[in-house]
Amino acid sequence: MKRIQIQTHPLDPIQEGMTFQKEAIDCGAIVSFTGIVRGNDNLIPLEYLYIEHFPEVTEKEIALIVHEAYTRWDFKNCTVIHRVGKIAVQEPIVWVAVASGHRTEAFKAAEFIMDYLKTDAPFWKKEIRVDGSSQWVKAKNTDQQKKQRWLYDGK
Amino acid sequence: MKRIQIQTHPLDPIQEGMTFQKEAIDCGAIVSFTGIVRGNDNLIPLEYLYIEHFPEVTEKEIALIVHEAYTRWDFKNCTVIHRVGKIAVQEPIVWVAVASGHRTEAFKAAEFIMDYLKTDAPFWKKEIRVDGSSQWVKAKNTDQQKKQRWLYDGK
Amino acid sequence: MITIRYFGFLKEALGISEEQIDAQCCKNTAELLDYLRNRNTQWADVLSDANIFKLVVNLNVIHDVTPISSGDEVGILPPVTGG
Amino acid sequence: MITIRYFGFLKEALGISEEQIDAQCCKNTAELLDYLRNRNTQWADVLSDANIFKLVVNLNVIHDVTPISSGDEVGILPPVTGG
Repeated sequence: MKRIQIQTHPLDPIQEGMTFQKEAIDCGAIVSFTGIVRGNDNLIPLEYLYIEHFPEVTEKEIALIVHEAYTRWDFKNCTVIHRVGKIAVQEPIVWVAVASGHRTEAFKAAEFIMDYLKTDAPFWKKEIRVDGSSQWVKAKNTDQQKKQRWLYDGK
Repeated sequence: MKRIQIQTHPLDPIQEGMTFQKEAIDCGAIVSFTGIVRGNDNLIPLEYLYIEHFPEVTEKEIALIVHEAYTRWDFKNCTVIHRVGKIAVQEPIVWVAVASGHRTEAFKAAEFIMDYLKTDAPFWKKEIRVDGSSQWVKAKNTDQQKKQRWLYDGK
Repeated sequence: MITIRYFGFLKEALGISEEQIDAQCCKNTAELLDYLRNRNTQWADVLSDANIFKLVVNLNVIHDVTPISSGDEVGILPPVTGG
Repeated sequence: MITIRYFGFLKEALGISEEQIDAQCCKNTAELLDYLRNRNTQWADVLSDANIFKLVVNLNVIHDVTPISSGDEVGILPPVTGG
């Protein structure tokens, strides 16, 4: 079972985890990832993030990533939830969970999905700082490198 | 903050996840792993697992594993909870969570800790099947291989 | 008419989020980009290759030059920064 | 006396979970294992190298042959299967 959701309302990893665990019948392993907005990456502290996406296209691109993970590792359930709009510091921004028979598949698939989501899914992040200044975040080379690792370290 | 706990009472990943998330201040990434008792790995379905450990020694060995992970990846919080005694099918048996600034550290450390826990921490699993038969589980070569991968793929 | 949608920082750098242009301008997505870049040096700079991650035609991400005609919608996506 | 504790399947295969033996038997952990293996072929089989993952002396995992004397506790651990 795959579930992909883009939402403007707060993301609750605890609630999502409860649902996910309940549905992971016959799975021996669940790996979940929670991405949280950090406030102090820059000199001027962040007030909140604003995230834009491309409705329909974003969902389709994430579905492709999940499908690609599925061709590489055997897993049963996968949920990807990404929040968009205004997101305050310390709030969850993304949640990915994978349930599989054994642990390695769940770890690899979850990390793969996150690495590809970072480089392939149409989301754009703008930082609004406490002094009122704001800036669109630049794509990171390190994210490209993390993604390219999977070309060689396929499994 | 590191927390290691061996317990006979049921393990609740949801409750633990809530506590862990609350304490992960200034962390951008949380990865959690839940290991669940599978019922149908063998011809005769499992009724429950019985897990024995070596009190004090088990905790010390897990602390060493967490410390080794910490020398390799920068993370802030880590919790390892392992249940012992009688554990029914579908119940969680182990829960590992790592919180760090960025995602890669949390993914790597959590997977590393699980791989080493499997091969180094003094736990012994006995399967009690629905027909009343029982057997101590044999150590798996694949677990040794997963551990050895970290010798080369250190980071 | 062809609808063009701009995303992320492109919107602000170009001062536009959506526009409609005459379909006569261009037979395919490569010609469309040339057309937009030829507006002035600012457009050429903002729409440089480094600033374009992908193009989307009618909600499908495209990987090659793709024919476009009246009624089509083209999304221009800068490098993504989600997660 | 030296206390010996057996874990996992060793307990059932040897029919014993804990015992005390005279400290005269052995100066170190290597001699202790020889002593136990010499009891009979069953003990020799069950306590083969493949069945012993680690030894623990006074709650510390040891990695080399370690001296033991009266009052010490030795744990014999078969390969582990947790997680």
